[in-house]
Amino acid sequence: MEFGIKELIFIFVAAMTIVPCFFVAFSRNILHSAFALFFTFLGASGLYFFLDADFLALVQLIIYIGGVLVLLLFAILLTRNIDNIRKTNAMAKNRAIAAGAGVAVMFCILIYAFVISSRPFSHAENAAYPAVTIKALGSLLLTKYLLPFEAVSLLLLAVLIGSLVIAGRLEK
Amino acid sequence: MATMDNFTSLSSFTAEIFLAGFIILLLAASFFRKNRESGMGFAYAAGIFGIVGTLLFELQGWTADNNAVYLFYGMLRNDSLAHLFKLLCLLSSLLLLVFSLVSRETNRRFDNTAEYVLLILSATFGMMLMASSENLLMMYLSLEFLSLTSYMLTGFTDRDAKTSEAAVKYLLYGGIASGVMLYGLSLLYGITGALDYASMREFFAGHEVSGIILHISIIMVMAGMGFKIASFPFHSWCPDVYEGAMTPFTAFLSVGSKAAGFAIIIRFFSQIFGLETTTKLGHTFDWQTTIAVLSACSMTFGNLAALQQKNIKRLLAYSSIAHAGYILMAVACRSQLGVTSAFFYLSVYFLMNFGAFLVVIIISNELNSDMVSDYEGLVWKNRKGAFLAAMFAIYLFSLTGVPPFAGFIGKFYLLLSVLEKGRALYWLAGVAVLNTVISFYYYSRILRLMLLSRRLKGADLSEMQRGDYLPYSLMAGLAILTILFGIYWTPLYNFSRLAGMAMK
Amino acid sequence: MNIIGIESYLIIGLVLFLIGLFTAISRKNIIGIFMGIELILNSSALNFAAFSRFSARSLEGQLFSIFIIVIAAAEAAIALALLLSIYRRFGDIDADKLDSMKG
Amino acid sequence: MTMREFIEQYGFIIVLAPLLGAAINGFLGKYIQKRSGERAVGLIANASVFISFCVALAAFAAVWSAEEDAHTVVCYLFNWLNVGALRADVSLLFDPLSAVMVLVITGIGFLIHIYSTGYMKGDPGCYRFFAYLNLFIFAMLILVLGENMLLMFIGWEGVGLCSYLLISFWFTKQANAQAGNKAFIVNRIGDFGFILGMLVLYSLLRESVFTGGLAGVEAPSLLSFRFLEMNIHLLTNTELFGISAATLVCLCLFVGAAGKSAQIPLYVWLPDAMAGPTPVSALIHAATMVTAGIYMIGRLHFLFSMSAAALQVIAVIGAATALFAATIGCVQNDIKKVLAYSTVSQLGYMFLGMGVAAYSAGIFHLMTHAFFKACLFLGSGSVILGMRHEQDIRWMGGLKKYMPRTFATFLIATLALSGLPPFSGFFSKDEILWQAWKTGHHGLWLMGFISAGITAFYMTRLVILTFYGLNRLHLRPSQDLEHDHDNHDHGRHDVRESPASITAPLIILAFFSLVAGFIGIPAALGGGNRFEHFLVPVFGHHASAPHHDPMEYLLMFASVTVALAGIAAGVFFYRIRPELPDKIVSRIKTFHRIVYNKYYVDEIYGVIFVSGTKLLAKASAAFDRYVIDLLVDLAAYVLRVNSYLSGAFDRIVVDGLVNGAASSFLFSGEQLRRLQTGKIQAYVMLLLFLIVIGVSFAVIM
Repeated sequence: MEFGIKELIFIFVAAMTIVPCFFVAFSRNILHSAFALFFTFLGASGLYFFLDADFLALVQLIIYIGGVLVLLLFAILLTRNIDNIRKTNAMAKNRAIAAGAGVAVMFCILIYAFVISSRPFSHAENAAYPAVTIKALGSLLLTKYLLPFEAVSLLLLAVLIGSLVIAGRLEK
Repeated sequence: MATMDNFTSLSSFTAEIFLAGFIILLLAASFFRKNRESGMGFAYAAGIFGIVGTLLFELQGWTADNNAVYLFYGMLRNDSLAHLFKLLCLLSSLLLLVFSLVSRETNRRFDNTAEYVLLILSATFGMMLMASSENLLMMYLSLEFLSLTSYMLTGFTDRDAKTSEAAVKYLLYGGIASGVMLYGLSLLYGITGALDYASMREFFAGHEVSGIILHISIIMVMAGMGFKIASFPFHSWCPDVYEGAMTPFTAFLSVGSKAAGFAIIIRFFSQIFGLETTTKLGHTFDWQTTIAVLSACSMTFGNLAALQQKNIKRLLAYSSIAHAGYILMAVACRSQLGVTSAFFYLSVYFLMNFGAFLVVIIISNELNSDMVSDYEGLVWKNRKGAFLAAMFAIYLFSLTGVPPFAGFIGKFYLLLSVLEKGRALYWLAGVAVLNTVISFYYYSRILRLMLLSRRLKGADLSEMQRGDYLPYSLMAGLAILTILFGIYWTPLYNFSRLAGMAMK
Repeated sequence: MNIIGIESYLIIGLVLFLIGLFTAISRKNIIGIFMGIELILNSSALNFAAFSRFSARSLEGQLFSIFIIVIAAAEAAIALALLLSIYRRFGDIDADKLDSMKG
Repeated sequence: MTMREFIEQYGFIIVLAPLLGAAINGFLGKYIQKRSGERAVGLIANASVFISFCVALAAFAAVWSAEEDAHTVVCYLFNWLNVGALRADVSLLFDPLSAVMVLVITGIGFLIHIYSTGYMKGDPGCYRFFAYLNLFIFAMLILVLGENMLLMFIGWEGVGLCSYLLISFWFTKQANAQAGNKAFIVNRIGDFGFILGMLVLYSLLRESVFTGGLAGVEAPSLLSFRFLEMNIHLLTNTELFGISAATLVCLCLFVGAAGKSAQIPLYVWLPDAMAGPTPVSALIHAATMVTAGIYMIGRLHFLFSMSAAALQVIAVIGAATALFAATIGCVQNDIKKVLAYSTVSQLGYMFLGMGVAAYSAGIFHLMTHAFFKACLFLGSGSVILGMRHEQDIRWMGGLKKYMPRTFATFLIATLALSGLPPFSGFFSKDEILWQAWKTGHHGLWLMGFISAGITAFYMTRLVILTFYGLNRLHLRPSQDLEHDHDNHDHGRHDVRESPASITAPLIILAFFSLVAGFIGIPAALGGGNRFEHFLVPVFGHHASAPHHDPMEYLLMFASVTVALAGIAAGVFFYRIRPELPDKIVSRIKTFHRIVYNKYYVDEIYGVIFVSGTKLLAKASAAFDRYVIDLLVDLAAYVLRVNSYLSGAFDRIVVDGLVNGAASSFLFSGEQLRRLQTGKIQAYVMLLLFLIVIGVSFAVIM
């Protein structure tokens, strides 16, 4: 097994993705969870770079960190007084134990399934893959995936209107 | 198989284009309105106009020659199934708008009507895409389209605490269910390496696939789809959301959204895995049995849980879970007859469930409550009560599946399609028959309260008023169709057969 | 065996998915639940990108990931709006307290 | 145009006329009644049934006069559904069996319609009543004339629906509402059996038709009776769940028949259904609807003949019902309840006849019973009218001189029911008993024999208490206020004979009760048993060639004797020594109480079914509420088990042992109540767990 600097970085990035997850799951402070989530998103973005998905990585950075996470922080700050923030992210103990058990079983099963299904996921290993994806993605978006592209824009419009109304009626 | 590119596709896409254009126009128009309070009539009129226009375009674009057209490089497949489901969804949206006009909840104390209508139109757009999507991405996207707009519509008013609660529950459950589905979809993509249904089918025809991964991914995919149609065990959101949402929208959820969900399920399974068992598949994979089990659980659970409900909307929610189970039964048959009977039943269900909800809306307008006990002695209150009770009785009888009503014929076709598949599914037919018997108990509880109790409990009903002809004529129309299709259903069956024939 | 292979990504994706599920179930705070949902969506997006690179060798998977991210953002916007209305009404965003409808 | 062609083309008028009548009265009746009075409404209803009756006569003539091998006339209307392997037409099947049934239904139906115009006079809901009545006739005719099982099922459900509507016609009394509901629910249990039997039959046939050799039939009407009769042999060797397919199907169908025809254990609804208007009791709960089960067995006799086991079950249940219901009839005080139990008992006789494969005897008894029981019910209605809605025979008496015509007809019908010779009941009942004996069912014969005696006894009691002696209306406890028309100032002087519209049907029915038996005089008595000959094309020659078995005379003599003994006992106890019954009752108090309360069957059912259903419902409601949380807790407990294994275990087990099951239920109830509900994450938990189960299932497979 080859082990170079690239692999080292990969392991680091993977750890940066997974380890903060546990903070998201177990931290008692919702703000800490949110910060941990930031690192997870960042790590995922790094993983995308390793996948030669440069554009996707950028999208992840911009939308997830710039959009979703900020929205979450807004939500936290708008709904809580800052002073009792330490106790904000309580866990339902029974449920946590049960869910942990379920999740653990599922983990074992899926890993087992991945292992015994003898690499069902790599049947086209030798096909060509573009090194720079932005251009290819752009042309895909404007040819085959034009309809989803347009549809999602309409959806965003609808979401905009809807959330404005739902949030806006609070003013009165 | 003709695959059209983006530009040539537009000619077969006029209805959706019209709807999308209309949404944007309406949005622009609503910006220029000064007095928001007076805009209610305008907004509903515009919405109804938009839906009717789309309906006309849709009818005009449908030539019924059974030729499937692949639009947008195979992103959509416009065939008879798509057309029929689109019609059903459009009619549901139309009824939603009309119901909203009638209902107290959306009629008074409601000042964002234009946005409300816009969201309904957007949801309709999503459903139309759902009915014809032939690509995993498109399928996911249209599903989310409907889901997201539904979350917003559920929480659209702050009528009471229940509404917001329902919306949040809906959002969280939906988010998780669709996340699980996405994970399943990603596994499916990993297995086949393609997103188009057609390519996936080709892949399955040419490759041996490990059953386990496929099975796992299908179970996960069913989480998202089962969430949409509210089948066990993905039903849990359903009673709470039905209770909390505004009643017209509840009616829509129970029919339109469910129909769209079934369109996706039918398309997904029959296009990827093929209806007839000719397609060679990985050895251990058997999605039919999975769905059959889900179907049996769903109807049994829904019916049992409905037995003791006190809130009529909740009762109808459990009943709708049970009905999802009945229809899944036809999907599990994996045959053209199955698809046919599924569509047939959905359209019958459309009639009777919308009718039942219309009665619920009118009663709740009068009494400001949704409790089953308020229906006591309804028929004796006055002429209006007698009319409402008679209509409700027809719908409930039909939902039970008693012969002269359309519900019986629908159930009959469902059972028939199951029996056609031979002994392997006999047990399912047995469970279904048993369930129709169970379901009678809770329907008859309402019937008994309405018809046979003469205790005039609760508030009086107002007399019928001249201006109110709309809901009553609509109710009567739905009831007449319910009876008519129970006696002479050949036209409806012929239409449904087109849907079945589109799937191979 | 290359460590930057499909297996690593599958495992990372699976861990993200399951932790997301766990978070969504065990948290009391609605925002916490929502973070769990974001983790689930992230894991699926990662899976799609990985399959796109290793398995399908086509860009469609990446495109799917992009759409997932966009939908996630839209969902977050709705969640924020509903959250605010819940907070206004209940003065709390504890999911366990949203149980006025049951049975 | 011959009669046959007429029926082939216009036979549907039989069915259509009542439907039209129902439609007119249903939609326009209110205005007609307001404008032209009840008479017009009644006229429409009567006319529609009369038209139907006339065409039925023609149909009967067509079948009667048919050639030797063409006893079946089919009136094809339209193709109804054609899907997959199933083809069903809407067409009407006239053969000797259905012709007899149609005549009975329309004929007696017509008489009861006439009667109703008198009985319902002054009721504001008259039009509704007639619309339902016509609708019922329509549904019953569909049931009888339907050419396939599906159509029969439509009629089957239809009569159930109409009877539900008619029983509940007078909603004012809570009892009626509950009775209507009980009838419908019990019938649903029966329908479940019917559907199941039909579906199993269909799918098995479909299998064998497509795998076995059946040539020359394209898109066969698998459920059509003619097809079934010709191809039923395909099922001879089929087995399902380890028993023969025919037995399984027959037993399922018999559940349906028992529900509709009020046999043990599903008879409970019929006595309660007497709460409805009396003409309804006469039409539906005596003459027509309740005989649907017998008709169905007759219609499918070829199927039932394939399964000796199923026939045995039918015969035993029939005989048991006959005896059981007769004993209850002896102690009832409500005039209609007595008749209701008598109906149940007589239906048991018919099932006994069917069960010993004497199909034509069963149908014969069905017909004669329709006459005299309708007459009895209508007579009781006349009495009830005369007594101002008093139904309790303890407060009647001496009506003979006030209501002579009612009394005479009632007496004739009573004698017919008791099975005295020249009356019709004698011939039909005796035929059944003789066939039971002849086929070796001596035990069943004995049961039938005893119930014949009991029948004679309780009918005599009924007649004597009602019509003889002095009027006891003034003895009635005054706190008895359960009836709407209760007035204290009306006495026996008000009792007078009912109008002609009521007595005329009585007289006609009494006449037929007297003479209807003559068409079926057995060969042993020098008759030709024409009835059986008429039905031979349907049932074939089940009875062997008539040879004069001396046993037959002996049995005949015995049953006449037992009937006379019953009558004599009745006369003795209630006329000569009227104080004796009370003494006896006080002697055997417990037993009397048990019988008087109908062996507490209702209560037992109540306990079993009602609380069972409630429990089930509660459990299922609780399922949604609790099980999700239960899953949570279960998993939690499993993982925490080491921390308080011993303590919890001790507590639960010791508690369970000491306080019994109840406390453990309480304990779990506490556990469940402690949990909160309606939580979204609990729902997700359910999703997670079921996915885990599904996924592990995938791996294990």
